[in-house]
Amino acid sequence: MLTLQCPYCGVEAEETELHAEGEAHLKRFGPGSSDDDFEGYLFMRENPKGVHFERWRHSNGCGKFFHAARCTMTLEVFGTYSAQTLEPPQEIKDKISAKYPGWTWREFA
Amino acid sequence: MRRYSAFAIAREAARYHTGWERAWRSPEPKKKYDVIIVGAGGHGLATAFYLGKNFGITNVAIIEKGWLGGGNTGRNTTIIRSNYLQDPSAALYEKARSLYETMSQDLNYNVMFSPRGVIMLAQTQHEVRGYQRTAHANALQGVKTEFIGPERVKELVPIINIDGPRYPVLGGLWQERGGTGRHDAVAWGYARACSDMGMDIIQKCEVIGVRSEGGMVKGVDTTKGPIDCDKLGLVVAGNSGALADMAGFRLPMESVALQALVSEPIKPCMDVVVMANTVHGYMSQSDKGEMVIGGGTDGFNNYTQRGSFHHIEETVRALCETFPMVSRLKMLRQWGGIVDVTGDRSPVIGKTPLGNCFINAGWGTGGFKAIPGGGWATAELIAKGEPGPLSAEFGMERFIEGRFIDESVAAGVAH
Amino acid sequence: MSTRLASGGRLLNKGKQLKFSFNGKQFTGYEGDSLASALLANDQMMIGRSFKYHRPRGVVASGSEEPNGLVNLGEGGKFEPNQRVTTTELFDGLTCTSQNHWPSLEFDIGAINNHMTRFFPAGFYYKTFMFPRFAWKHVFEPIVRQSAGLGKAPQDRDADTYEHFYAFVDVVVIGGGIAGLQAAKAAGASGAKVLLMEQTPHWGGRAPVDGGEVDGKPVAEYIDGLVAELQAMDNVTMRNRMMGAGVYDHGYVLGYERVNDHTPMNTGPRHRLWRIRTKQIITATGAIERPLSFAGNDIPGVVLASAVRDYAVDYGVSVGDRTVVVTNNDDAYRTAIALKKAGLEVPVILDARASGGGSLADEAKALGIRVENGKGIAKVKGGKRVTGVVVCAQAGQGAMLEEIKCDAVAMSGGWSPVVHLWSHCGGKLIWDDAQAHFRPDAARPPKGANGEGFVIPAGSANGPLELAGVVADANAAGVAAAKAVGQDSSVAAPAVAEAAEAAMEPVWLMPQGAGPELRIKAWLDYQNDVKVSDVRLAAQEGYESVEHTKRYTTLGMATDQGKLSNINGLATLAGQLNAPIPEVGTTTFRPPYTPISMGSIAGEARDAVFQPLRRTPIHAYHEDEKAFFEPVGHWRRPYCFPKAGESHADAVKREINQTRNSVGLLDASTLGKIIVKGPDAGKFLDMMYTNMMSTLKPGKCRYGLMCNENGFLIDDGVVARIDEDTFLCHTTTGGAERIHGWMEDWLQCEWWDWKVYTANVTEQYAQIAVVGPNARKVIEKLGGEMDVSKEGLAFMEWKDGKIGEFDARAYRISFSGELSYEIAVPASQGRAFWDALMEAGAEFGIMPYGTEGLHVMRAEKGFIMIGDETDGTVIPQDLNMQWAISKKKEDFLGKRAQLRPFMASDDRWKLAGFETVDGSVIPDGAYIVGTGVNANGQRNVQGRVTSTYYSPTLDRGIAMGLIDGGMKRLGDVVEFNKVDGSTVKAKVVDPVFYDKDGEKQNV
Amino acid sequence: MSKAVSALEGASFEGFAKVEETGLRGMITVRGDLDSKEMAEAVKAVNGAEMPAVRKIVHGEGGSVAWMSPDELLVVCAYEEADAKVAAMTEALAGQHALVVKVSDARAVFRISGEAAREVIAKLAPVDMSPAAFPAGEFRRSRVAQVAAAFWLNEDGSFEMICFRSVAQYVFDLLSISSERGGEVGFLN
Repeated sequence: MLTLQCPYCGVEAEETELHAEGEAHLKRFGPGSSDDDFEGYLFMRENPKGVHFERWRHSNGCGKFFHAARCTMTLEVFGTYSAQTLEPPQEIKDKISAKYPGWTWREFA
Repeated sequence: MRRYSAFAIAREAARYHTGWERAWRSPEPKKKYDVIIVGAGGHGLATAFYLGKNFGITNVAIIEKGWLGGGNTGRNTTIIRSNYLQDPSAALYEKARSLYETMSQDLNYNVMFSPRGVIMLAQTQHEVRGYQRTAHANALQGVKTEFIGPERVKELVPIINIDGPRYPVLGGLWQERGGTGRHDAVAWGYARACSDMGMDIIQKCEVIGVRSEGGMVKGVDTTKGPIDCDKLGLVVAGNSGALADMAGFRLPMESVALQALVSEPIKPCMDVVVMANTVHGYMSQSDKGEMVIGGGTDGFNNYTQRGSFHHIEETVRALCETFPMVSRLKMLRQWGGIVDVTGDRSPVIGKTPLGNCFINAGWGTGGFKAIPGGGWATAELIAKGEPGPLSAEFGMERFIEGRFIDESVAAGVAH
Repeated sequence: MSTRLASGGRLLNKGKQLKFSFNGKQFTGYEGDSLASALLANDQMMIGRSFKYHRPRGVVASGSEEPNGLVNLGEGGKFEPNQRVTTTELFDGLTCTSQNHWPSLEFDIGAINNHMTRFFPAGFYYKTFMFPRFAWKHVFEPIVRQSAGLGKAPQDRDADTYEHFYAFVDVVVIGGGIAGLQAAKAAGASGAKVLLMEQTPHWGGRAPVDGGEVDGKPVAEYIDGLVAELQAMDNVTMRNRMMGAGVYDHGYVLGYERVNDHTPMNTGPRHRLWRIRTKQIITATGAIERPLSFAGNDIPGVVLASAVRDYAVDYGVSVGDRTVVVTNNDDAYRTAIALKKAGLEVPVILDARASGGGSLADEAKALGIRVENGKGIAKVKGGKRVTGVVVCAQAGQGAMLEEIKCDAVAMSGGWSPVVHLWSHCGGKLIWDDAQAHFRPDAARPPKGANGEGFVIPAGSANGPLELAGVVADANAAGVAAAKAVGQDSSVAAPAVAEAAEAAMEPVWLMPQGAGPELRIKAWLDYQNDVKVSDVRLAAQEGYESVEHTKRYTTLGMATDQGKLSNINGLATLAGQLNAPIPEVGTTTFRPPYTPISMGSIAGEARDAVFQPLRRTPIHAYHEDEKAFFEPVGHWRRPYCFPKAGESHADAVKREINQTRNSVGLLDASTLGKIIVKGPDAGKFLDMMYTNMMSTLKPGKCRYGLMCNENGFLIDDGVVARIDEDTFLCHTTTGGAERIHGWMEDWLQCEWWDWKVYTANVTEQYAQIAVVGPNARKVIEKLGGEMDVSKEGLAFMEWKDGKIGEFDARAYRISFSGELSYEIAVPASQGRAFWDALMEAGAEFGIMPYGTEGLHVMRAEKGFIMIGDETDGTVIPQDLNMQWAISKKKEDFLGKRAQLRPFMASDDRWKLAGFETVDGSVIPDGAYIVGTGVNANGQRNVQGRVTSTYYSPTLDRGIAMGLIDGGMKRLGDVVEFNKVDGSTVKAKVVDPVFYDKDGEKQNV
Repeated sequence: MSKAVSALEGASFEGFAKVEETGLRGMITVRGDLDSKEMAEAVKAVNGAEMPAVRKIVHGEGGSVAWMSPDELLVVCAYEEADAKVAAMTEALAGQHALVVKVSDARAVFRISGEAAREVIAKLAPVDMSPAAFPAGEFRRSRVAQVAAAFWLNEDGSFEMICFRSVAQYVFDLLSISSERGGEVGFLN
């Protein structure tokens, strides 16, 4: 039973106010992209044991989508942040580094 | 292997059962095997068993990081059915179901396959049409199912409320030869048979690396040292992503928690398995008398084997509505398992980007019922190096081609 | 015999006598009794039968760990099986019956299993019952099932109600014994918001029974003071009859409050399930005494020593007249002393420790009790009740030293902390050699959202078993919890005085060298009939992991979840494997701590509020007209409006004929309506839809298709352009929230620089389709300013204005092929508008039609329906809808996916119409059979039906479906399968069956 | 307009708290840049209310304004005044990228009053309803049981709750069941 703070309305929302929306920072591939890129975008997932970045929506709340950085092994939350970004904020990356030095996730570290 | 029988029990009773031998050996790993299977769950053990039985390949190690059968094999709600819609699924699950019919005799281990029948309730017009479609498909697939009316449902399940004010029961898809089995026994029975064929089941041995050369698999590194092999099978539900990562490729899968619960045991009151997909709940009664109840998956990646309580709430709510007597029972125990879910909710049995490395994964919520079929198909794949007809459609290439096997279409869910 | 004592019973109100019945026998007890104490007071020692061997079972404990004392409680809608007598408070009029026997508790046929014990060892059913093959299901399994199970299945609908409650606090303290109280005080003194819960009706736990002095006062007095102090603190809430049922991630606690179990005649909920979010949890859950494993340790009358003491002190009940005490620790001496002081006989204390006990032993000896060190019980004599014990040396193999007559045995094998709640969310355990138990490992707590530990064990739940240690530990836990939530507490632990105890010595089998004939009678799990011999057998056969052993033997799987048996079983397994106990490991603890009612989990969600039922503004009309409803999402839409004596099929036919020939009304309010506005709205909709929407002119409507990124059709509907930068998008009934979320997803997460706002205005409007050749006349009759003539409002146009006195927006669109207006009015005026239309249309015989009429009419016109023609695997191209896919656009959602090899290939099944050769209706879901079989032996198929109806308009069966080759197959006759194995022949035709040229809608 | 009726036509229930459907209410969804001068002026001009802070509701002479999300407000006013206010706000925001739309008829409004009103809501919504956490002026969007809802606390101690019109009966039933006598909790007051 997770709680995540919605970065838009500030509510410490419990899971039943939220909706999980899958892996974060997917780069969309449209017409003109290769089959591999397109398959990667639609289906291939990091699915890590450990640090993960994902999308959520405060669906029973302010309705905004946001990002969360979370550990899939401990459910520790490193932070939530705006949906309108292509990468996690440095502050959250630092927080993760303090706990898991040398972590990587896709192109982030 | 000393055979199990009533006579053997009587013989042993006289000497206080001191003469029973180990069900399986507990060997140290050899340097090299023809085939290594990673994962001693139902699918892994079944794969090894059919490698031996169907292809005579017995120089096999089954490597398990925990205890055999300790993953999803021992955590599911033990439902066995094959009333799937799409041809490839129906073929695979019906193969599995038919193997369950004779499994106790084949393994000389009573897995308590109980073909008590499975009903999937239709509670909306849309579900009625969906299940009628499945019944028509099944008729051509050689899967015996039947769409039955509400009166017949009530006859089969006296404790059901077919006149619920919100979702009256409009009928159901009935598979008479579906049912349940004793999940632990399936793993134990296969393990005993594999061990008897000379295969090594190596428990408490974690794979920490996959070794390859020139794009071909060479072996694995484990907590008990390196072990070489010609062929490698990854059969590790809930950990497929981690193993794939070691082998150097990604999977079209995510791992999420799936939960189940049981009530306290009561005297027999329900003799079939009932699945109610509109309200999201399914229930059967175990031989011990517990009502075994399953629900839905969490929406987020999770490896903790702990799901979110609101799914339990949703499931119990649905079952209290469908079976009013449930309200006065008590929840004895809830638990979770980690399932790998693919992009089309159907499993993957196929080759991987690494040569001679094969994978059986992505069963989502439907792994237990498929164990013998999945093992059969995976053994064929590993032995021949190419998929046979049972697994032909289940390769990962389907995600590139857009050739999906989508079972959710007939109002069904892949439990 | 067990009986009520003249003295004792600190929890009783002897001024209030209560009547109750057991198996029809009328008994009396007192207010304050548990059902267990009241039964014992009436000499009802035997309460039920065990699971497998149907052995007689009596109460063995006094609290929630009780495995044996289970009854069917209550009757009718208040019946409940498997109620523990030890946690059931007695109330006047309580009725209960014993379980798991036939025909009676005293004489049970099933007890024959008992004599076959040797033939039913652990796992025996895995080794037999395999032949003949059908026999498991039809012969053996029914026998196993009949003999298994415990209580009866409830029959009636639950007569009680339940509810949930959300609470948010800083610190939850679970357990209201002296540790919980002390911890709550220490935490509460900091000002932190504390919720203290206790599962029983009483505060203080077992400390008052065990004695000792705290802060210079008798412990009972100290507890009264603590309770008063806590009650006076505004920031502390105390709830009894509330169990900490489970600890979940991120500080989520389930509190199971039994509000009215003890007052079943009260109004209000029976149970309330609290869903608590807290920063810290203190588990002051105490410890549970372990049985000793000796032969016959399950015979009624063999009771935990602490429970014997509880019954005497708390309830004034003696378990027996002559009680033999057997122990491996000092605590059991308290029982002997209490019994002696109550005037009961204690013929001997058998202390397995060669060196014997400490000061409590001296006290016992001083009272004249015989104490035998280094001795144990070889076996207990008796069947349905203890009659004596055979004494032996603990060190030997059980040779009889003497036989002592008694009617009760009080046993103690040491104490195990209740670590369940610590463990639920991942807290790890550590083995304590001195106490021979697992206790929480403070270094490895369960961790919360911030990565820090959020559970602190306190008191005996953390290992300390003596009063001083318990109080000090609990106080420290309270201070630590306060600190963890950012508060300061300076409460110090009070001074404690108590008897010094000698060290316990682990005893896992009594006597130590017991042979197989004794081990087969030494019970570990009383309810599930698991014996020492079973665990040894499991290990011998290779079931070496705890999980294997547990599952192979069913140890710890009973309704008590192994509270008494886990450690003893584990130690037995370790002994057999010759491994240290901590290496063998422990099993995983799962919520709930003790079973909780399903009703409480479901909460208020039953009957009318089982799920939200969405109602349109016109819903009441449909109900008044006795519409036959079908659920569509959470809506219920009228399927048809049958008149008295009319079948549904007849009603549908009548509704269609009326609509096609004159005029009908459809409540279309459920259709989704989403406003999309902004300078980039057109560009955005060009991405969302396969069609080009940006070119739509204000005032016009366009039918559009939406696909997901995987290329599959997910929704359709009419888009109206309101003005230059505003569009109104209609979605399917089930699609409004989904599609609105989908739009927001893309706007918030992908194209966040595009200037577009959306608003879901689905429920702002009641939308009514006025359909049929007389539709215009009906609208015109209402008057108002709106020109709805052919020219004034052309096909695929919309307009705002007054119709009658209603503020209306009319869309000239048609899903039936008839002249048709969909008119939206504010929802608050919806019912009035509907009534006005009905009145105006009376002269034309106007009547409502339902969803089935809608479906049939659209099928007659060859219009596709999302959910029928589509099922999540269909792309627009499959439905010959290339006309709706813009070729000019570089991109739209789903476009890339539709370029993949299998999507672009020609061998996909495509839409066509079908007419049966004999005019009959193709069955729903039928497939078009092909020739031969595939590699898996399945019959080849070449298509399937997607919509099939009897068409009243054409008086024949019509259908749409997907077929290999699609419209290229025009004129072919194909065969659809039926479930009986036969087929029905049908001709491939154009899917537009009615008014192919569209003349009827364009008038 | 005379024919307009609210979803439950003023239904009420009295248990340990009182639950009433308050009848028709004007409501306007406003989306746009909440930080802009134009938006602040539009709100002030139309309702006489200040711009609400995050998760707050502000009451003015012409009605109330609630913070819905970083780019959305809800204006609450008399039912009859909604059209005029929509027009006025649309005009005030002309030239801005904004959306102003009437949603009065899409909603139902309930008042929950009485000393234990907080506990009625706490049975249904996963929200801390304690006086310290939920003061007057707080505006919370959440769920009640299985549907979305928003509620706020008035100065007089009563709560008002908004839900979609289609689930008005469901929400009314939930509130009624939750305020039935015998179900007092005694935790929040």
